[in-house]
Amino acid sequence: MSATDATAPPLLRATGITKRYPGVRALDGVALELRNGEAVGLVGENGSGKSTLLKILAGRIAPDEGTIEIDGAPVRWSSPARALDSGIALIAQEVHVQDELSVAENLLGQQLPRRRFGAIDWSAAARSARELLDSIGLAHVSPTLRTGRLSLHDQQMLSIAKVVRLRPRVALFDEPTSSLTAAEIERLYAMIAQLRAGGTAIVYITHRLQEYFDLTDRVVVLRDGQLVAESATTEIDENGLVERMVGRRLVRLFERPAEKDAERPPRPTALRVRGLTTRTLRGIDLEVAAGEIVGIAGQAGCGRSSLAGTLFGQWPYDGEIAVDGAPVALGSAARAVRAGIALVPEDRKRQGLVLSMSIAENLAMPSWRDVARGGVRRPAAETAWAEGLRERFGIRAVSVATVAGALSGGNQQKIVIAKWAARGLRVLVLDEPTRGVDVGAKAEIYRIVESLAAEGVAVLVISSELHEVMRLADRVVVMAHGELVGEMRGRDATEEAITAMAFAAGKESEV
Amino acid sequence: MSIETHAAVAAPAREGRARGWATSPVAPYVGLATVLVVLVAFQLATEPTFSSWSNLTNLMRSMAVPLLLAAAGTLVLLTAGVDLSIGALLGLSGIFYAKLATGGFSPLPALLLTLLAGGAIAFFVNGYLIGRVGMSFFVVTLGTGSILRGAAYLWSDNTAIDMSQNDLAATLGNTAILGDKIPVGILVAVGVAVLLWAILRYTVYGRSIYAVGGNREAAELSGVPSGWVIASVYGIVGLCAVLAGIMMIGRQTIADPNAGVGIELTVASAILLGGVALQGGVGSIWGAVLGTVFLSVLANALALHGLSSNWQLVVTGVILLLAVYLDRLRQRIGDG
Amino acid sequence: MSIETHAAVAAPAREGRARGWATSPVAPYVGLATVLVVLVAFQLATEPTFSSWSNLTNLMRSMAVPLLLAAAGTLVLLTAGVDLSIGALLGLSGIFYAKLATGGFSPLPALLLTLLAGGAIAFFVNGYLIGRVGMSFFVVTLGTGSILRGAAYLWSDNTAIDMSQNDLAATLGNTAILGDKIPVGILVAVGVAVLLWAILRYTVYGRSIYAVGGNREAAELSGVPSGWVIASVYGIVGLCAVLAGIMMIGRQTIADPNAGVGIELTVASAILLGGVALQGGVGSIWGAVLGTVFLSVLANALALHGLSSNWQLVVTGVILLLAVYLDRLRQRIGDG
Amino acid sequence: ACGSSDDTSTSAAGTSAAVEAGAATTRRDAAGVTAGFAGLWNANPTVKQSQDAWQAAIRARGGTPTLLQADPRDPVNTLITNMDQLTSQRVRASGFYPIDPNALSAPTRRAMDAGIPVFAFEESRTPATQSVHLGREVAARLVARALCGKFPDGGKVIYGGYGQPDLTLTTYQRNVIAEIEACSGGRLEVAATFDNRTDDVAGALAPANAALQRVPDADAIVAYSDVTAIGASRAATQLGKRDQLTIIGFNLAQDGIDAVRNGQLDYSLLFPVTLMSQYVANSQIDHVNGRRVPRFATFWPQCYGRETIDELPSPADQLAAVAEGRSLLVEPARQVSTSDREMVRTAPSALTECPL
Ligand SMILES: Nc1ncnc2c1ncn2[C@@H]1O[C@H](COP(=O)(O)OP(=O)(O)OP(=O)(O)O)[C@@H](O)[C@H]1O
Ligand SMILES: Nc1ncnc2c1ncn2[C@@H]1O[C@H](COP(=O)(O)OP(=O)(O)OP(=O)(O)O)[C@@H](O)[C@H]1O
Ligand SMILES: [Mg+2]
Ligand SMILES: [Mg+2]
Repeated sequence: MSATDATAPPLLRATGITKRYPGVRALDGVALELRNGEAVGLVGENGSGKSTLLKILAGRIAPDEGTIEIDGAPVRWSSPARALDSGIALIAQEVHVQDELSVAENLLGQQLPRRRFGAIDWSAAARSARELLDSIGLAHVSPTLRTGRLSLHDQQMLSIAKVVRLRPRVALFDEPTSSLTAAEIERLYAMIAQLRAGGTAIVYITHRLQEYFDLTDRVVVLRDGQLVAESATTEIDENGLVERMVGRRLVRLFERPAEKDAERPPRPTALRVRGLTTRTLRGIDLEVAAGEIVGIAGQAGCGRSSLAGTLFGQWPYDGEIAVDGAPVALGSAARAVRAGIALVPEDRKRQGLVLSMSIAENLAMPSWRDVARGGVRRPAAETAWAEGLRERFGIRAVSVATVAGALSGGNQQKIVIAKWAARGLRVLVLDEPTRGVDVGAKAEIYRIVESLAAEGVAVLVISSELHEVMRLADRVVVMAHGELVGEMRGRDATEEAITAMAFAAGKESEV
Repeated sequence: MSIETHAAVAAPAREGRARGWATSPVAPYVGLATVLVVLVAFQLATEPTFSSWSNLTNLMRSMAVPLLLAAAGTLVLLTAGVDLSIGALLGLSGIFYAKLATGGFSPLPALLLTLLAGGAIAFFVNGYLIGRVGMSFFVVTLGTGSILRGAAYLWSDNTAIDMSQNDLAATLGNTAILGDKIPVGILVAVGVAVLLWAILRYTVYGRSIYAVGGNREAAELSGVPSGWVIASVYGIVGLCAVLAGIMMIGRQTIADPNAGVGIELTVASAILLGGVALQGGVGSIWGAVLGTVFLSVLANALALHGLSSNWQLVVTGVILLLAVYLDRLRQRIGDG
Repeated sequence: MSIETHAAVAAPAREGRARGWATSPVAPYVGLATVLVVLVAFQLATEPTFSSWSNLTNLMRSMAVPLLLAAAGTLVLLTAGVDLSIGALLGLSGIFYAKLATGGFSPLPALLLTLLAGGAIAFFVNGYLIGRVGMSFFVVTLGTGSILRGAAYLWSDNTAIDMSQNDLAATLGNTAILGDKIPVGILVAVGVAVLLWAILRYTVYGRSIYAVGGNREAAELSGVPSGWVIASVYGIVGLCAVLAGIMMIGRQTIADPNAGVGIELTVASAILLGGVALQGGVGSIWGAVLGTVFLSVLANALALHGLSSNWQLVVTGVILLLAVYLDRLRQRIGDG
Repeated sequence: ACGSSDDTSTSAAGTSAAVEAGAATTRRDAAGVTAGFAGLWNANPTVKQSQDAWQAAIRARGGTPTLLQADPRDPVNTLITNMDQLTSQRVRASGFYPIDPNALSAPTRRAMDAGIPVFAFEESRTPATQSVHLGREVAARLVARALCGKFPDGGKVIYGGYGQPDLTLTTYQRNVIAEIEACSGGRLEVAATFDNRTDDVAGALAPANAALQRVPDADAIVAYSDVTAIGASRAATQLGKRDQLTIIGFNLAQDGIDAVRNGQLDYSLLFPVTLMSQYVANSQIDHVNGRRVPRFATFWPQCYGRETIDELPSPADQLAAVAEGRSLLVEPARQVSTSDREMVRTAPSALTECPL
């Protein structure tokens, strides 16, 4: 029987999937069918239920109602291990690796090569990990390295490669590209194509809508936990997709506003960095004017996040940093905050949020002293204040008293940005600010960043999404190997230009 | 990361549970509270002495010290630590106070000096080493506990000091007021618990404790001085241990260098039983208070029924398992 | 979550430390090892008896039981748990074995039956409730510990049973071979430690233990049956506790229902001192072994110098703090 | 399991007059002799008194004491380790104060095999060179007689026991109960028992309180130790019942003496540890010097009440006497018989009953 035979039971069929959480219906009677080799895009705003659906399919959580069938036979997972046995693998939204274990172990997992008596053959493991790493473009990574030392994108590639290696029957990708660079995305595409060729069905979630058109045969749109539309990818365009997702049209998200390139009067320098040197940075000189938005571009691992962290007092440094002309000593985050610097970190779960605390408290954390009076909180005022921020940033939650851990990824990201917007800032550093954020919210975040800049805040934006940098930045600086290697106007920041600049610098430094 | 995911895997319902100010006061203790209610009902039905004032006064008197320590210990546990030195500090403080008192200090200055000394040790040794230097709470408090206990024995020459004439200690540890019904000690303990609860709930400092325990890195990146927050909770629990030491003198009428041996484990059990999470950031003082009340009532009930201490061990264990099992069961049902 | 970030904030240098295979066998123990070397050197210089065979044999004999338990306890700690019931299981196993032996069983079948019974209790009660039901390890093992200890007292009628005629127990716990120099017990303990180390390093099961402890959710998504992995480590530590119980009989020549009281804390200290992380996923058997050796040598040294137990408490505490402080210092230097 | 009070296998020794009476016997005949002793952990005042006395007695004769104390968290094991250590240090005479004497038979054998004589508190299954023990069965009889005398019409007694399995103390508890039943013909009833697992005042308070509530009309409390009796006394005071109760403790270290003196306790029995330790120390030195020492020695406890407590020298005075080399033994009450066993006998008159 051929895999594409329409009368055969589908590879996977889910019907009537419902999942309730206190105060929300994350999924409401959703149905989904998958056939061999097919790629389905799951589209929806933040909090629409996409991840919840994938977690249910992968046995990670149990649905309240609904059935799942594989090859026509109903199944009920007791754990992800059981789902995996049936060939269903999930690449989760939050990067999941074993920080303390070696790269090879993360890659090979339960399939480590063995010798007699079942003993693991570590040298064989290193060899096959080596091959695998080379094939996914992680040639620079040693198989024996502690995985926690890798950067986020390398970790993400690792967790993707791990699943691809298993050749599952169904591969569920939950925003796999959110922390990847362009070159890595290319490799991911290749891996997906390879999987599909082998008959694996794919479910794919992303907030970079273009990817749906690159990859999928069919898109399924969720809104507030309900399936609202389903269509072949060829029969829909980006605007149509957005319209179905958010219920309204949203045009020209990435179009650069013309006024950015208009001549503006010179403004005072808000942030001045001279000869900044750390373990990973070398002699960075950088000036950002009040109200200016500077994008930082560069290849993965070029030191962008290191720069952001150093500006926020995370690492010891040599060199000078001055805010509004006054030199500041950044020994800790608290000092940086006092100096008027704020950071939206790259890894929101680890660095951005206290997941066990409420939205209101996460929002208020940097401003606690301002919202409170004499160190004593004023709950009513705090709630009202937080509600204000929630509305302004469109954070979707039952109330600001919901714990942050219960929010969808995109909404969590909005909290991390919003908590700084409430402070009297001089310098705002954003490290991948729209990772995992839906189109509506992206527009919202751009608007907010621009309005902060308009208020005179100096903004540094790090982003692996080039159109984001092009959309936002007045000026772009390029980094390579921990150094600033060049600078260009925002509208000139094409991929080619940046790559050329970084590459040239690489050549130089090798000489 | 491991622990975060533990919480996520083992107790997904916890996430959805928090309403209001993130620490809902009732939900996590349902299992424990149920078993406690059943226990009390059983006692009322079978044991007339249980509800006598004299038994209740006794119950409260025996609860004062653990309650005080559990309330303060909650702060430490919220930062994902445990203070294993409180028993030793309690013992040494008692000796210190007794030496001051027998050396001619009047009670109040002696109390204040002892608080000062004990708080300073707790803050500058435990707190500093754990919060600022970043050493493991387990080894640090084990080490200081060992030193402090040794010091208590050495200083007292292994001999208890008669303190039956010390009024302040007697008041704190023994006297009952309001018609001889309510021990002063329990009022002090409850007062401290309420104060700490208010601090946790209504002050910026209190919320910092939750934040540091919930995610130290994120808290730090939001400008919370996490090292000092951690140091301070050890200071607070130290102060409470000193107070407990004085209460213990009043209760025993002697200052015993042995006082408080092993109490840290009892206290930790009570707190954890009350739903405060070992990984930090989750739980409230009332959970710890409930845990303490539960363990005390259970011990009282078993003793009143005249069970041998061997049977008490067995029954206590079974009831502990039952209470936590019920709680899991409820979570699963809520979970679906 | 909190703990993960603790590691990240407080010990960034740990990242830089691991070279080669992720769980480097040496680096985390430098502080401890240094202090140990200094201690041994000091002993060799000042105390001629220290290096006598009779002292070394004595040292090894006293180390066997803690070593065995620390090796097995490492597995539990790697899953971010602690088993507080091993002392009680040790005590009850001793009584069980003695009852079998005095009831006419020959030693080997009695040993096997005891292992079976103890392992089953540990696996199906502790392991099942913690790993599968998802209850807190602290409350579960505290509860079962209480029950098992109570059972040991009840069953033995609070009386030690004479076991001086039991050859198997005497061999395991008392006999020294190779010219009366090497106690059989230490050979058994070291053998178990090597076996467990090999399992941790060379089997998929062993790696699953690290994975579950490091990040339970990630492990589950990779198909590790984490519930069963956790259950199994409690089973393993249970088996070792039984073996330790029999060794203890041989050592004491009686089966004492009190045997092993409080040993869980000593064992946990040794493991943690050896750099196994309380949050799971990090550390190795050799760290635990080093921790045990360190504590035993320290105790031996203090006793050889004739320090009173009060001074021993003080000195032990100071040295503990010192060892961990050195380790932090080294990390910081490596860091800056 | 106990004979009549004039059982000849039981010996008693009076400490009371000894401090004054004993001649200063500064036989400094132990120069260069190192004697060892593996003791318990000394947080308990009685244990400490015993260890101090042993050391003082060895020093008084010019010897060098090596005292090793057990770790409170793991006493039996560390005792064994310490015994072995004394052997490897090659002390001239070794000794121990055990939790369970039989637990030390392996290291005792090792010491004896290495040619080191062993002096044991409590009778050990493995023949030590000498075993010294307290005749607790006599203590049980003293307690029972006091209660039977005080409550001829019968009544109710509460027993405060040690919650840990300790053979000596469990046996004492059984004996007390049996003797009370025997001497009152069943009219006195042990109506409740409670345990003090931590062996301190705090550990006795709550369970004693519960026991007093269960037996509101109790007439007496008997406890295995003074701290437990003091805890029970405190509980009784809190319940307003102190006056209706007769409370009997055990040990009479300084805390117990104080408690009897200030009325917290009505009676307590002397555990003559200072005397016994001096005896052990002297036996060790004598044995090293080639003198014969008795294989067994049994000491009689004595009862003190408020009227007689001042006759008992304070532990500090007793210790001072030991340090000066004065013997606490009441000569000529001491005789040595040589049958198959050797034992110390003293005149039955040395037995003090509780003052009614
Ligand atoms: N454990 C939980 N407890 C309570 N509510 C939850 C929980 N997990 C998810 N939710 C809620 O369920 C809804 C769907 O969440 P889900 O994570 O599936 O969204 P998503 O579509 O993946 O969003 P994103 O694009 O931001 O990742 C959200 O409203 C979220 O707040
Ligand atoms: N000064 C420093 N001292 C110690 N560790 C540092 C320092 N700077 C950065 N690191 C750590 O090293 C890691 C890698 O830094 P690197 O500069 O190679 O990449 P990156 O900044 O994350 O790159 P990008 O964000 O451009 O992809 C960082 O994530 C951080 O944890
Ligand atoms: Mg999602
Ligand atoms: Mg980065």
